[in-house]
Amino acid sequence: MPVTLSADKRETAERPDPDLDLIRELARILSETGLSEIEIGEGDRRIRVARQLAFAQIAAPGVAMPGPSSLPAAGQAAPSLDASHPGAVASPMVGAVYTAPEPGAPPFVKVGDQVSEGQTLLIIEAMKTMNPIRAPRAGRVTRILVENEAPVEYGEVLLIIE
Amino acid sequence: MPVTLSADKRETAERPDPDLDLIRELARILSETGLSEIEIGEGDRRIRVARQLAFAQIAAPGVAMPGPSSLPAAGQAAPSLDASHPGAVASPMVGAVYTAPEPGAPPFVKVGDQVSEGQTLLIIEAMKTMNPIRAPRAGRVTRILVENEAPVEYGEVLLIIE
Amino acid sequence: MFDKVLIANRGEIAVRINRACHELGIKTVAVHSTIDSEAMHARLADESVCIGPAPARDSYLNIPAIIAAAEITNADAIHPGYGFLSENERFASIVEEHGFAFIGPTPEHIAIMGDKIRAKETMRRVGIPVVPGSDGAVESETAAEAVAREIGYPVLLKAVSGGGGRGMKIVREKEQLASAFSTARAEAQAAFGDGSLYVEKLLERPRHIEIQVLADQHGAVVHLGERDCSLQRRHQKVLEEAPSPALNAMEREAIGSRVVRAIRTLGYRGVGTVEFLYEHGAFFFIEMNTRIQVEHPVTEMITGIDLVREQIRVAAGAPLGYEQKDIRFSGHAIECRVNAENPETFQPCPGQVTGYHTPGGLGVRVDSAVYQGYRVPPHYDSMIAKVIVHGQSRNECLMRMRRSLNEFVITGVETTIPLHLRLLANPDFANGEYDVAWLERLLSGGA
Amino acid sequence: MFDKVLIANRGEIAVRINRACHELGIKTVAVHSTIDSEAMHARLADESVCIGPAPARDSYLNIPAIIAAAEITNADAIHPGYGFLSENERFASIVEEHGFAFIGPTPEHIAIMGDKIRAKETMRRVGIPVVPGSDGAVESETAAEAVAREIGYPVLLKAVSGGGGRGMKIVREKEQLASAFSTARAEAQAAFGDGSLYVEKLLERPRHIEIQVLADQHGAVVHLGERDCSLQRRHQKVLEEAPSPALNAMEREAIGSRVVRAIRTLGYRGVGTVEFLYEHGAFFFIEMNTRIQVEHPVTEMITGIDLVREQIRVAAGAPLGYEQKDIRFSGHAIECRVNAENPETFQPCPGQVTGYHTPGGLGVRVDSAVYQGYRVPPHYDSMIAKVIVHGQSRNECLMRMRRSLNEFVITGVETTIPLHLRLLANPDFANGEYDVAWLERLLSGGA
Repeated sequence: MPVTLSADKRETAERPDPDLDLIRELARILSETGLSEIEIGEGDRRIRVARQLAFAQIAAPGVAMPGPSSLPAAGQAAPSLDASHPGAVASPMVGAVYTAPEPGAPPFVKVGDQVSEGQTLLIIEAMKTMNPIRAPRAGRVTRILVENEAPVEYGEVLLIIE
Repeated sequence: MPVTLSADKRETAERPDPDLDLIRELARILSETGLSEIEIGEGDRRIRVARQLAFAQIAAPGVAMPGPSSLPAAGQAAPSLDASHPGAVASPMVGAVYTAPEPGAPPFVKVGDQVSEGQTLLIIEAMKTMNPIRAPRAGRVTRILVENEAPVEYGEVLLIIE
Repeated sequence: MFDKVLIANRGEIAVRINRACHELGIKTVAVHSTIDSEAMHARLADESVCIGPAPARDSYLNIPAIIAAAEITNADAIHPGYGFLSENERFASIVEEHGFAFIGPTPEHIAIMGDKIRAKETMRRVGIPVVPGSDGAVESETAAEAVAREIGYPVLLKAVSGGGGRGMKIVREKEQLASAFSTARAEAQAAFGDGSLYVEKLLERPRHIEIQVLADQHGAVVHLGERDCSLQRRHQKVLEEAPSPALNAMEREAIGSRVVRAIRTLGYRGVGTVEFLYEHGAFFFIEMNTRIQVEHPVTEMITGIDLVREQIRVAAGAPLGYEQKDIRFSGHAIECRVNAENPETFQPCPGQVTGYHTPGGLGVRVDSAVYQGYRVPPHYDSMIAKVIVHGQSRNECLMRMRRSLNEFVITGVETTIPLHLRLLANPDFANGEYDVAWLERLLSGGA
Repeated sequence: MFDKVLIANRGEIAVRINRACHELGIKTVAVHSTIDSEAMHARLADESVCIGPAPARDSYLNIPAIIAAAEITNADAIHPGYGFLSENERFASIVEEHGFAFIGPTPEHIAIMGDKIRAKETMRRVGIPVVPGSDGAVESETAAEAVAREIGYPVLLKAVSGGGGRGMKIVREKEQLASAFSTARAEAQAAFGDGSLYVEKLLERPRHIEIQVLADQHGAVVHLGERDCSLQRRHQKVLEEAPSPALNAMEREAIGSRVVRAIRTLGYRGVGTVEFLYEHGAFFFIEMNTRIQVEHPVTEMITGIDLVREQIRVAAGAPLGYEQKDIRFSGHAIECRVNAENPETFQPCPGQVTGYHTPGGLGVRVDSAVYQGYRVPPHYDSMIAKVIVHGQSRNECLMRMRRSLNEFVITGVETTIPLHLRLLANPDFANGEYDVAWLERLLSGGA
């Protein structure tokens, strides 16, 4: 283990020579006893020897176990950041998203569109069935978070209507 | 957790040299007691010893796992409650304690006795050898924590001299 | 071989299947409910898909969601685990209709074995013994006596239209039959307006012994011996072992080869378990489970055969590659199911696992999806871990299980570990002297 | 059998021994240093005694303290584990003089095998092959040639008084011998003032293969096959497997029965390991370890024999109860040593284990004394866990080890798990093509 011995001596005019033998002796005591630090002060004289232990990684990560954090691909957790958004429209099912009624056709909605309650926003295909996703309320589409043909999970936020 | 102990008084009036024996003694107390730091100040004299090892039980595992807590008999942890007592005399070895020089004889010391440094307090038998345990300093015996013929571990507090 | 398998389950069995897939070099897709997004099965899989909210009917039983998850992840097979959709013939059909391989038997076999009456008829037809009795009602005391003579006393007289024990009489010897018959007939007539009775062999203290089978799609079938699952509470298995303390090698081989012939005749594929009641040296079919079972590890330990791997391999069309004579039984194995329950009241105890440390060392296996900090959700089964030990002898297993359970630390939730330690200290259990009602008797203070 | 065993060790091996004792119904006493008061081995034992401060010389190597601990706890036997006092003949003597059983061989056998020269002479005497060469110095080129012809090229010419490679020459064929001999002689003369040379067989890329033996006190001896421990870094074993990819059953039986005869002749008792270098089909004795070894689990996995239990049983005077023909080898096993070290620089990394989750499931065994929250002290060995897998084939083991190491969570300290994953992905390793220098070559970028 890497050992650094640091002696910081406060020398004064009256005592120009630090007591090197004493420092050596203290260092010896340090390693004998397994201490990490010895400090001696007397009047305005002060000697401190310390041993920085490389393994002193005391900084424990505030939380206990993060669970098997180092594990491979974990869940792309369904509720993403935007799930808490009051205007979030979350997917009610697993499937593939279609943003337009058919290939080449214009999309059901674009960012900035005003939509009315019940209006079709997207289609999600699951088990070869096309499921229209309708606006839960009237409002303006401020974000669309999914691309055409993208797979979505249950609870994943599709778009935001404000 | 830095802990400061009140000074164990050793006269220094005419002594310009730090008391290396005292440092060793403090180191021993440190390891006996599991403290991480001891600082002594008297007048303009000051001695501080610290042990900054990773195992210093800093981050009290209050929340985290208490380890296999439900497990059978765990160590009768060497440093008991009294280990932190400044007058504690800890066992320097494993063995069986004898409180008297021979069966039927009066004990070496009783609670309330005044003892001088170097006086025999107890005997510890290990490997058929009788090891006298001597008073590390003068003082009054305020507690005796072991009974005759009791087994003791290394670091277990035997008695307290104040 | 498959490239990617979707695991339509959760908990320890999903983790178990994930391990088998990874050891075969197969990628995995976990599906999970919203409450399981941090669950071990979702963490360990290569991909995971949230398929619905916590209630199982909306997630783990949600067929469209699971099929859609397989579609969007391009999985090529689906493993159903146990419970949930594992014995749902409709699910198996839909999986296959959508072009995925179902890691299990054909929907037809699931359907047959899912219907108790059809299952019993089918198995009898292929030579598997069922509980003997009269074919339907017996017209007279004389007819009843003829049946009883054939099947042997004691017998049970039961009302054809009956239920709840009324119109039911135990007959221990011929001399009792006349009076029992008239009493039961009168009771049945009074209770159900129908005095007709049938006769069935009475099993007084049977053991639950089941035979593990494994079949490929090319006609190869082997049995992997039995498991004794007699330790039950409310028809839930608590502790299982193999071999059974009640069977010898000849009995094992006799029932095993009979089951193998039946399974081959049925053209069954994959893993399966034929469950029997066993009493006085005779086996009586109860039901067949057409899936991997909770207690499969005890068989793996004594045969060295990875049942889940084999299940996946044969589902992919691979041949078994070995025969009955290659199957060797080595030593003994015991499994304890650890439930998050109060060990006395059996009240489920979901909540956060604040401390978790599994036993290790020689001959010890833990199958679990728990980790320190995990929250056991209240929505699903309370089984949170299985401890399986293997040893050269049953006694070695008992000692090993005891020390393993003493090492197992689970804090934050109550578990049934104390119950298992109590079982291990019981002399009847140590002697292997128990039957399907033994544990209930013990728990009610009667054993 | 013993009533109470004192375990004079720490870490995973102390835990391992504790498990074996408890499974035999034997009570245990742990000894520990002050820094180990919360260590797993102290927690699991029935009793524990603090024997001194952290430095090993004051605690785990402190013979009086250990003997006193055995005295105050009324233990009747002492198990030394590996390392520390396990091969200290003086300790073994003192243990026996104080009336305790020493769970290991006699002090005499420890002494013989602890002295490399005596060990080699002793083993040669009982028929164990050692590195062949001349008996002492060869007087002339002709004499050297005669030896070389007998032992086969390549050979090494070495200065009798030499060291550090001077006066050493490799001779690959007869034609090179004359000039090599005179050069080496001149070098030796110049360097050491002594030109005398001896001849030894050159092993260029040997494997480290060791034979596990087990002997009772009644003359019964068996071998449990070999372990291949060629994967080493700075003479420290990193990964071990059994069987060796280099041996076939005939070779195994040949060396095994030779070792058994030797051990029986020596009258050795307990477990022991005879270590060899192996090259081109030939074995050359290196040393014998007279204790249980770190890598003993791989042998346990393929034989089903609990070596520590057997060690305790035979120390108590019990007979083996089986013979060589009863030993069956089943499948394959691999062990990875997980060290708290940087996986590239191998700098030790003690500290607090903030997260710990062990792999589970079929065929996986973890031997460790670590738990979540445990602080790995800087005073002792850096090995903190062993992962052992068992499977029907070597390839199954490779896949199982990979998935197990991927499941193994250790946070807070660095570990060598990434090194093992790198080994498992290496094609030479996958093919079993490695020797004692292979890992060093790989790490230095040369393999």
